[in-house]
Amino acid sequence: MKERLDEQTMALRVARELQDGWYVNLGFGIPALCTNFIPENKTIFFFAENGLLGFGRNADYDEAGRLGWRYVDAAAHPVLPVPGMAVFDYAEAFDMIRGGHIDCTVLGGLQVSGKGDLANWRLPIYKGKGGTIGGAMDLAACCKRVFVVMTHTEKSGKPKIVRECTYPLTAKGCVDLIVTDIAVIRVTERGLTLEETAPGWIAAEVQELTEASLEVSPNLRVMEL
Amino acid sequence: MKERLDEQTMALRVARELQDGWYVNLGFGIPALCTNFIPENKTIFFFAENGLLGFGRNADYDEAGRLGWRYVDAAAHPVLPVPGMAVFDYAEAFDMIRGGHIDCTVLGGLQVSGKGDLANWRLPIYKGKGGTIGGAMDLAACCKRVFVVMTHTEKSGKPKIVRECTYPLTAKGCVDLIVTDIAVIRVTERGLTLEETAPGWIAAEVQELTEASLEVSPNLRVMEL
Amino acid sequence: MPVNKVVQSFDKAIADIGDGASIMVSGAQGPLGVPRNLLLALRRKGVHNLTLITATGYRSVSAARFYGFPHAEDWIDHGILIDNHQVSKVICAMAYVPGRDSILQKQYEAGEVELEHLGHGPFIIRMWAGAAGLGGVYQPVGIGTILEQDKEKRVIDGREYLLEMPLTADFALVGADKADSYGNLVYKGTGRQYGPIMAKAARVTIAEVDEVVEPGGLAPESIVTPGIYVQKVVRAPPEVCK
Amino acid sequence: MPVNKVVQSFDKAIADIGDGASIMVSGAQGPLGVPRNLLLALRRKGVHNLTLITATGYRSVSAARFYGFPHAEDWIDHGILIDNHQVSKVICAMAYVPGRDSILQKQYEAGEVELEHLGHGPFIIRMWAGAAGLGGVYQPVGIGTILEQDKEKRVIDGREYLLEMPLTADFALVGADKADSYGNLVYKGTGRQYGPIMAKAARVTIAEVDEVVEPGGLAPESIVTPGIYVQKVVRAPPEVCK
Repeated sequence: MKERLDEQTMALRVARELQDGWYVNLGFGIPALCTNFIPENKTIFFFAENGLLGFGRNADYDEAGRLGWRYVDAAAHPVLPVPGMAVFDYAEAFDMIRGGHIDCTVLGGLQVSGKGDLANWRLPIYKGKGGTIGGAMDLAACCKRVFVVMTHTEKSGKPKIVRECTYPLTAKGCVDLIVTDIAVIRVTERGLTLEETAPGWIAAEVQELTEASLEVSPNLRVMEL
Repeated sequence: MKERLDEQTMALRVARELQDGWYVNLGFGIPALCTNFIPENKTIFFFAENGLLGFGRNADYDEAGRLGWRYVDAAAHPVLPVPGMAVFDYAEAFDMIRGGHIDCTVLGGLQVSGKGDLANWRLPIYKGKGGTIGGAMDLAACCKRVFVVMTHTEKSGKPKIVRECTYPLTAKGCVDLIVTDIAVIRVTERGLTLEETAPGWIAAEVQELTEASLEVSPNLRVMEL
Repeated sequence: MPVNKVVQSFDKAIADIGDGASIMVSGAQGPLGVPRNLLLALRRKGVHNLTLITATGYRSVSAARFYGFPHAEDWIDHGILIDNHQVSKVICAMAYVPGRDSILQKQYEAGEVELEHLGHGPFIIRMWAGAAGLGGVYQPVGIGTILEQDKEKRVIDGREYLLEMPLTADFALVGADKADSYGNLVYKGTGRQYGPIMAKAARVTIAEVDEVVEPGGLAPESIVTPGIYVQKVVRAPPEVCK
Repeated sequence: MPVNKVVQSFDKAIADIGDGASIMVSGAQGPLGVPRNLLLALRRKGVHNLTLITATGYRSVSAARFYGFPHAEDWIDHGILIDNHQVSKVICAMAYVPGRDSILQKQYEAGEVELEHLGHGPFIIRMWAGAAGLGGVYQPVGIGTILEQDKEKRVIDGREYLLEMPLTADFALVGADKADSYGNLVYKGTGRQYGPIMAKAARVTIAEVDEVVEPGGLAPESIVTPGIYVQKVVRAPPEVCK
């Protein structure tokens, strides 16, 4: 088997897309690792849907205790305040999302379709009303840009970039960019464009592991890592 | 001509309806005079639609200057803060009104109908789009109780309590109580009930000056002033 | 009479909550903002058939474990009412992770509990519509998803929206940092979360706070939830949970 | 790059506002919250065909007289743009008192200016719908009045509502007390008024403030308008108007 990028490297690659001054939401899992890869000369304001804007790194247990657990993110992890941070309530936070004020959300994915549909909130095996939708649908439907970072295939090898999502949908036609452990793929009105491959991978090998068809960019290049 | 109550006395009478602990809006003109007639043993929280709750008396020019014009009411009059006052924005203020959180609004009136319709925002002589609706429609339509205080007739002698309003409407079926310079009239599902007359006035004389028909309360009494 | 909304005990504060009441409860992320003692009083009282309107359909034991709190298994939040079978309907943003031994899942699949799983934005916008006296709002989230079911869809200016109806409740239990005796509230950090919106959306709001001050003890500009939205205030004993 | 939203002059701050722009402007009650110097810059620039979204359709000279300000006739607020014939459409809560020598009335009756006179609650809820990304909201105010005209009416749960559409703008000019260089704003007293809602509803918000501080100079819990809603900040010279 060819070598694939690890989670930290995927996070590094997608973090490079975040522009100076953006207000950015990071989902749980790999997206949250992006905080490790923001260079010092970039200011990114991180948004948490429970009412924080411009917060700092995760606090450890002692730090959190000293702060009286004053600031936690949407995953309930304590975080450190940084100068210029703002606190508000859930209503304001979802106005920010729904109103299209968030520049970018980086989300994990279970499936992305050729049209940029995203499925990421529940596995399809369960048929009941349960699951945990949370803010995923809001973020995917309303942020200015939606970047998905995920492994290219399921553990079984089944492609996650598909013609049509078969898992319960999070939002239709919302995804702008997909970063996986073997490729960077942009979603445009014409479909999916393969822009980068991981070191050691060629376009045909990426297409092999992708159900939806990929157009290869004339500027296809190897990811710089 | 029989003696009618002056504005201060009308305000005194309607102020007596305000209950301890109520959140109350006062309109411009006679309603605003109610602040002079709240006994010390009653706590009334006055609400201003520009974002104040629980404010104190009007400030004079010197007091306002010392406060840097920090607190003004919806009529743009500077007011004094009192302990426990809260400040917020217009959006919150109109949520309070529309959400039915205000216990009572005391408004002036141009006409009130037998069904409790209120017209108080513009004279009908002007036919254009102009006028100053402001918050009148919101307050009349959404506060828990609407008390109207006004002279019983226009200067010309024309009744202001009418079968149907002929002036542009503020809100339908909203009025609970009318206090005038000659009577106190309650609006119920059955229509208008004359509950009190000003000293020296009898029911028939009040009806004479009222276009809508009044039912006389079995407990009709003379206003205590 | 000087207005004083402060109540002396948690049991008194929740005395009016009876069987069949609908209750919003703040709390989801972290220990701040959870009205623990009000919830414990409600469990003691043993009222049933409650409609619970909360962020999640579960007790956040795993979060408590993450924090490293001693006795994480005893973590108190709105989930204790579900665990204690006092709830007949749950309206929430996040229901449960299927198969992860969820008490709500068992009750729901056994037909014991009715479930409305809304997603977060619709959950919040419906409470806001209730708080602000609206008849309904068209919002853009959930198009093409299971959230469309049974909802009116409408195209406005070329974009699709779903009609969401207002959500109110008989009571809100909210946790806050400080209150004055008029019921004005301020919150600490991300403990603010659902407090402001639930206090507005419920007919009777009961606030559990760490500190009570006299009127004037909170700067007018600093007040987040004006007292008009708060009917009762009760002070928490210091540091029950850590 | 460290983010710094502070602009050094009023003319630079409004440089992107051109003919035909729609502009929300805060201010109506009292001297606080009026972005006077931004308005003066806009008058200097002389842009035309503006859509003005403001509380009133007039300059508050009478209020200024009431305050006893010297030179009340020179009172500066959004009304100066109407007086200077830079506005082709006014959307407001209060238009004018008919017959009281209103400049807007003359312009409106001469067909020079288009007028939408909304009433206060509908004015605010429409901005809120715009700010919050809604397609429309059903609100209960104006039933049986002139506000019904051309609006969809709908009975929900036995009560009548009118459908209001979102209102946004290209720019908002707001007055605030303090900003940090990230654009976080706090307001003084009732100077808060329209600032928070207009800053949210406009695509580009320009704030005129009395003081600029470094990030960290405002307590996180005290921030009323988070910087995400504010694109430019400019400091007012001390005490122009008193």
